[in-house]
Amino acid sequence: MAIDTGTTAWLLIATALVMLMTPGVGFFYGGLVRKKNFISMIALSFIAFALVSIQWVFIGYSLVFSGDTGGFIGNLSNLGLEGVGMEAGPYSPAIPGLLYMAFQMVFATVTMAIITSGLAERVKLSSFIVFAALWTTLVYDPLAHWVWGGGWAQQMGALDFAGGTVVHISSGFGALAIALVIGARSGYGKYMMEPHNIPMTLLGAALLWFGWFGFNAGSALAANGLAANAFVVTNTAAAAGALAWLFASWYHGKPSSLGMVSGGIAGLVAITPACGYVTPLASIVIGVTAGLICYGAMLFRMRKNLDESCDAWAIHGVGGLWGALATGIFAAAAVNGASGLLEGNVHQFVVNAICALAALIYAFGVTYILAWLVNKFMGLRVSEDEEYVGLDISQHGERINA
Amino acid sequence: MAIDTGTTAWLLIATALVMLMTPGVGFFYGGLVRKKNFISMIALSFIAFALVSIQWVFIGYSLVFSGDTGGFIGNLSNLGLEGVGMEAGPYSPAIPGLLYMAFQMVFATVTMAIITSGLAERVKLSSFIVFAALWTTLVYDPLAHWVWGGGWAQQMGALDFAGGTVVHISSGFGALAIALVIGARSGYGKYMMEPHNIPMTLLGAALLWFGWFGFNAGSALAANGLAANAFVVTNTAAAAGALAWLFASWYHGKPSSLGMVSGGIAGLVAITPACGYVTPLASIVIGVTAGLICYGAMLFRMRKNLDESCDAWAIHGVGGLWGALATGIFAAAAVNGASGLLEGNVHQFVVNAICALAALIYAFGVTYILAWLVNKFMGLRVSEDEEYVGLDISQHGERINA
Amino acid sequence: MAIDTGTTAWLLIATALVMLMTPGVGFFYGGLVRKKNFISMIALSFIAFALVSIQWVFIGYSLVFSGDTGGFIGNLSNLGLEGVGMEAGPYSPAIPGLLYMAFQMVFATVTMAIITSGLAERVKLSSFIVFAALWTTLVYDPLAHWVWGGGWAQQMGALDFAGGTVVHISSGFGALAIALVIGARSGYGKYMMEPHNIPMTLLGAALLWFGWFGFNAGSALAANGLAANAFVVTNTAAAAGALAWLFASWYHGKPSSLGMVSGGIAGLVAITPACGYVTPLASIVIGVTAGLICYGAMLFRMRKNLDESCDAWAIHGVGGLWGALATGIFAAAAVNGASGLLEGNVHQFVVNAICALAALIYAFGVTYILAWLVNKFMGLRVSEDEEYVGLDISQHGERINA
Amino acid sequence: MQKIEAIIRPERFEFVKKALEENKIYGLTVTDVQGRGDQKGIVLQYRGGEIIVDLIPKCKVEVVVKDKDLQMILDLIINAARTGKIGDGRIFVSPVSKSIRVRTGDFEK
Amino acid sequence: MQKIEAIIRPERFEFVKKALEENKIYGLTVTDVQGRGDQKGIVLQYRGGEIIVDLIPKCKVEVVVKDKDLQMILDLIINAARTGKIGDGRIFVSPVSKSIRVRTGDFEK
Amino acid sequence: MQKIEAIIRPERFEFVKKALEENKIYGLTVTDVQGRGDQKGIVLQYRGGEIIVDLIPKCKVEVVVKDKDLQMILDLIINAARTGKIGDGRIFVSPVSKSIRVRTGDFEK
Ligand SMILES: Nc1ncnc2c1ncn2[C@@H]1O[C@H](COP(=O)(O)OP(=O)(O)O)[C@@H](O)[C@H]1O
Ligand SMILES: Nc1ncnc2c1ncn2[C@@H]1O[C@H](COP(=O)(O)OP(=O)(O)O)[C@@H](O)[C@H]1O
Ligand SMILES: Nc1ncnc2c1ncn2[C@@H]1O[C@H](COP(=O)(O)OP(=O)(O)O)[C@@H](O)[C@H]1O
Repeated sequence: MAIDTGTTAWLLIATALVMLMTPGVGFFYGGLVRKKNFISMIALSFIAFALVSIQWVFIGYSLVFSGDTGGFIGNLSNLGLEGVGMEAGPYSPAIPGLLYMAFQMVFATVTMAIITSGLAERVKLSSFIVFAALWTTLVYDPLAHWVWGGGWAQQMGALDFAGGTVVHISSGFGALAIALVIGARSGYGKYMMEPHNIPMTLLGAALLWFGWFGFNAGSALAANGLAANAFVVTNTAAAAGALAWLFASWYHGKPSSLGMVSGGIAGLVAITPACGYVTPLASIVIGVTAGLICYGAMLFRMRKNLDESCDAWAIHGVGGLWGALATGIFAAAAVNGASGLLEGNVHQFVVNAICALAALIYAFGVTYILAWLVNKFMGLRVSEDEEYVGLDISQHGERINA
Repeated sequence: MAIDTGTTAWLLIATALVMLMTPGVGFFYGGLVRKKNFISMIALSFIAFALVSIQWVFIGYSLVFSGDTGGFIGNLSNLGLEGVGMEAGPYSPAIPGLLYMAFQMVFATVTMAIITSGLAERVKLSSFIVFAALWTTLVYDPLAHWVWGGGWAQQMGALDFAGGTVVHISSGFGALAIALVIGARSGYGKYMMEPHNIPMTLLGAALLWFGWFGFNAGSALAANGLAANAFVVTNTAAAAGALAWLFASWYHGKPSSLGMVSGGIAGLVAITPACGYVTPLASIVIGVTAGLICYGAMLFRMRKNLDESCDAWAIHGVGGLWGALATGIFAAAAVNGASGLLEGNVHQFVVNAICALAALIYAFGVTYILAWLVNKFMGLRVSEDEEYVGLDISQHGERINA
Repeated sequence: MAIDTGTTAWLLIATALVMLMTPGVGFFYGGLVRKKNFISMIALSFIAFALVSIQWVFIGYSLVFSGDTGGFIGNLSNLGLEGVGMEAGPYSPAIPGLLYMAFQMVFATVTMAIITSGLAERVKLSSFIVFAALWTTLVYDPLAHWVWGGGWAQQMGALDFAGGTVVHISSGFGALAIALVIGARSGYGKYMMEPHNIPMTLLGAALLWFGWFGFNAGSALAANGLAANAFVVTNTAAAAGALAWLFASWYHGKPSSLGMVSGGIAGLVAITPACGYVTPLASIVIGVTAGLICYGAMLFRMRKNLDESCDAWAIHGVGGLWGALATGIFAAAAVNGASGLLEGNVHQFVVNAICALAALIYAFGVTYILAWLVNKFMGLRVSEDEEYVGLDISQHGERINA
Repeated sequence: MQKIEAIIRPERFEFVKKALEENKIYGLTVTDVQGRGDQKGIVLQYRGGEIIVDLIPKCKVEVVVKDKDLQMILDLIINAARTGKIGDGRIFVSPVSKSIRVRTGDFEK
Repeated sequence: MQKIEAIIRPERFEFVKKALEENKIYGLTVTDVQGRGDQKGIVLQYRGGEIIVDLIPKCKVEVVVKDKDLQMILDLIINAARTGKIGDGRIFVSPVSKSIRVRTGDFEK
Repeated sequence: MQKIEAIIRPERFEFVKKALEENKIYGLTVTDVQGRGDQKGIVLQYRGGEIIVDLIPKCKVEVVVKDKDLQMILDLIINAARTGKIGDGRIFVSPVSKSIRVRTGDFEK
């Protein structure tokens, strides 16, 4: 099939949109931390982006998308983008192979950025760089291969349209694991660590919501009705999640704007694997449920005094898990040929549950080990004094002066 | 006609661009208020976005675009997007029906966001939510039906390419009406209420300008020469408006950056109904005039001591009115087949004037009534103490800590 | 050739993306200056955008793209966009002529914005407006004609895919020239003038990086494999540049986030002329080198006590020069038919070097003369008191109150 | 000399500044502060419960004055800052033993 | 009356505020400041070299109190603000000759 | 003890800090303030009219010192802060009756 200009146009811009999500994560998290770590938090996202961009070109893409080694990982035949060119590739009949590669790349980068939640305000920059290089290679790349590169999950028939498992379960539970290894911020639970700049978090949320259209509707790899469906359900799930969290938190206290956008992100996360399979009305149910579940997960985390404070776990991890199950429940044959539980297809639900669980366990376990190793050999964490003055000064020699 | 990938690609991204305008409005307004209401102002835009997104899917789209009831409103046959699918729809031969629906949805959301100008720094959150649900259903939906859904205005032949009447006149005069009902902020006119963060307003303006390309050029519902024309005139009108206001305010005092971007928005508003009908040179005239008229309207509002302080009325209301008239004046057959006053078509000008006026009266009147009712039954306004400490704390329990 | 919807869709959005780079520059620079000049710095970008938008429509486009006068400049036959229409134009067989015009316009605007680096925190607004009108007409327009409009450089066969010479060499060396004329900020070198808001610089960098995909991949004027190649190498060069500068500065001290994004921009600048001619692996070499060279240039500038403090010269000027040479070195026939030095084509390298040098000399020289003239007749610089209180107050009557 | 430290409503600051100016008192220093008064801040009713906002942004105006001008200036400030409602603020006066102009190094009387 | 100026760790401020509140001391004024103590700030090891961060954000709490309450309140503040580690801060006490309530114009004892 | 309150140009602060440091005076507290001096601020010519910018950002440096060191430290600050141009700032000195180190609770002499 020849390259289609319309499809290519859509994927070019969708890739750019997803790229914007990485700084989006940076600003989202940056507004949540204390002022002395604002620059650090954004910088981590940029570094994740740059690092994974390079890793992907050298080996990541090959590990995920070239061939298959035991259902677990690809091979090295596309190393350094060898054989990935301007003509259509095996995964992308209507767009250039290089563009498919780029679209997949920005997924890997944003996943790395999401994980920084678990390290906020206390990670040593050099250790983060080493950890990130390991993580993207040993956690992200295998998972992406399982689900999209012809690995065992794909062979089993797991549905994950835009990466609920690969991106969100992995990063959410990864963030949890690393937060356990690195330990809570000093003073956590003893005194308030209020978000210092909610408007920046709202800006990040706006960029994320905007970019997510590329993420989900771009995953149709076409500019067609399926992309339109993905676009619409993405937005309705997000809106429903936002309202659900807003009202739920209102019931318990004040309806914070942070709650609202957290609910929006929860909806976006949950619809991610489902967006190519479900109808708009189902997406509202998925979104509302995501808002409520993730809100509950956050309350649970807080009760447990767990310092995973930008809530990658509660929102991406739990939301991603719910999304994987929801896909197995709500998939409607009318949308994309696949049926879920509601249409009587128990098998699909079970497959999706198994794959999500496997990913969860793999991501949590391997992240824990990697974090533990980096911690042992380099120290994941800055010194107490460095933490006290803040990472902006201690890691970057910069500060906000406004 | 089959779905065209290029057109679909363009509409997908155009929809995302327009979506970004809603937080754009939030930041634009947020920078203009006092620091204690910054979060609130952005949050109102997000809430407008989420709420209208859901309303639109359930009933809004149907009310506007399905059938016609006496020229005034649609019917309920597309309730819950029944019958709106992945194949091309009646309004959109080259793109999926769902995508057309989504593109229209983001217009409804941004309109709701613009209205928050009239409520800035004093609205009770719960009342806003009720008001918004009513307003989008009872004001926006009928107006959109009149002009785009086969209602009386469209039947009469009114030209409104991208929504000058539906979006801007309605929200601008709506904001005026609600500002009159809710009353001025306490202390207004007694002491200075300076914008607290102009750079955030400039950021909002940048997002608006950027998003407007999707708004106007997307309204061509095609990726063709007409879209290109709309794109170009959108930019030149905005640039001309920005320079006009800049120089006009320079003449009276200092050339503020806020004046410049206000002029830019005025130009964007005014070109909105005209962008598919006029030439680039005409767009410069329209933009310059918009900058000057809206600047005058703002001065008038200030002289009248009217607290509609983010100037939705002066910019969107008055600019939208001018745009409707300007479309009737400058429409050039060479662009899109329709002629205006300058090409001797008095009829077009009269039709456009009538429809704009009717929309103005309807929007102002019904908004006033709705605001009055909400105020009577729930109270539109926070208490004096809540206003004093600011809506960030009193409505959301949040504050800026930076 | 008929207009292609996919190509048109891509160019529409690419144009919007490049438009966003202008406020991107504003925020990038705005974060680097002192708080009292933050609004001014962003405002300069907006003014550059508005002004050049109008100039381009009236005469700029015609000067660059209509006919050829001695290889140096176009003629006036497209004045006021006469003859530029909705059908395909001479430069753009697959997209509307108006769209090609708009795409070129946003290049001219961002170039003007980059130059404001050399004037930061001390320029008189009225003089800037006069200077900008002169500069875009007498420097930008001729250079663009040389390289893209059929001028001598294009005739000689210089390769400049997306404007390394036209945009970056011209603005970088132009900024240097004007910084020499206007002189250092009062107090420069005597006390610290720390960037006041690095996160806003990071936001600007994010917008620039995002917009650059439109800039470079849009320059393919097609939604095809070449655009995909440009997209990919753009990103890898940027990522490589970011990491290179990060590690280089780490070696000397702290790895600042500002260094990282500066390296990213350096990579983006250097890949600009090359992006349609080189492979991804070459782009990494180009990016790393750009990061190191530009970092060196910045250190050199600081040693020389030269107050060109947003570093347009070090990043855009030097990076652009390196990019022009690199294009002549790394161009690979497999990508786009053109070979560089590494494939034995000495000629290409020499041609590129000559053109870059000519552009450098022209841009530096004419900018110097224009700045000198404006300074002589109007004074480029505000008074000492105005500089002390800051341009926000003294030029715009505004201030940040947050 | 005496130092007047007036902690007032931010929205009254312009009035105070103007009142001083009209009486040829130009020198003053302003700081953004937050304060809690004897009323323990503002109590917001909230769905059955209540929230106390106990730190309210205030504006601290410092004016160092000659002893003989003290009372006059205090009156000026009080009049300009007063709204009559809770939260109007407090003024503290304390002794200053020396006042020096940096530019000249001169002591002021 | 006496003015207590306590320059403390920002993260201890809530404790101080609460301690005062529990003892019915409500009036206070807070300012964000930066400070350097006798320890010259915090020294960060940095690849062989070192960086001194000599200005650390602090919180200045001002409380004007009656002479007789001074010691009790000082003790409250010290106990609530102390962590025992370097950087706990300083308290300065100085005389206040007058205290006026703006709303009423009344002098306070 | 005495409290020196120096309201200086922000751009001279580094010099003052360094001057103190070189003389082994480390303790100080800094606040961002805005001020108007006897010159009524800066007057900008503006197309026939004029605009007065009457509040200029300043830096308030507070140093509590022993009585015997007062003059020496004042001289240090004045020399480091002075540019000789209008706007150099003011220094006020006032008595401090007690100084306490929070960490230890010790009074300082
Ligand atoms: N004893 C005190 N010590 C220091 N500051 C005080 C004291 N009492 C009041 N203030 C300051 O004066 C401000 C106004 O006090 P008051 O008029 O009692 O206010 P409110 O009604 O807002 O509580 C407070 O916000 C606080 O900053
Ligand atoms: N002599 C002084 N004059 C004014 N402020 C002081 C003085 N000494 C200490 N401070 C203030 O007290 C704070 C804490 O002092 P200290 O406990 O010695 O702190 P650190 O160990 O953080 O240097 C300082 O940050 C400074 O703001
Ligand atoms: N009487 C005063 N009381 C309090 N602060 C003062 C007084 N006089 C001057 N200041 C402070 O000192 C600063 C510098 O004063 P001065 O050198 O006269 O400045 P300028 O020339 O900038 O007006 C002022 O900005 C203000 O903050």
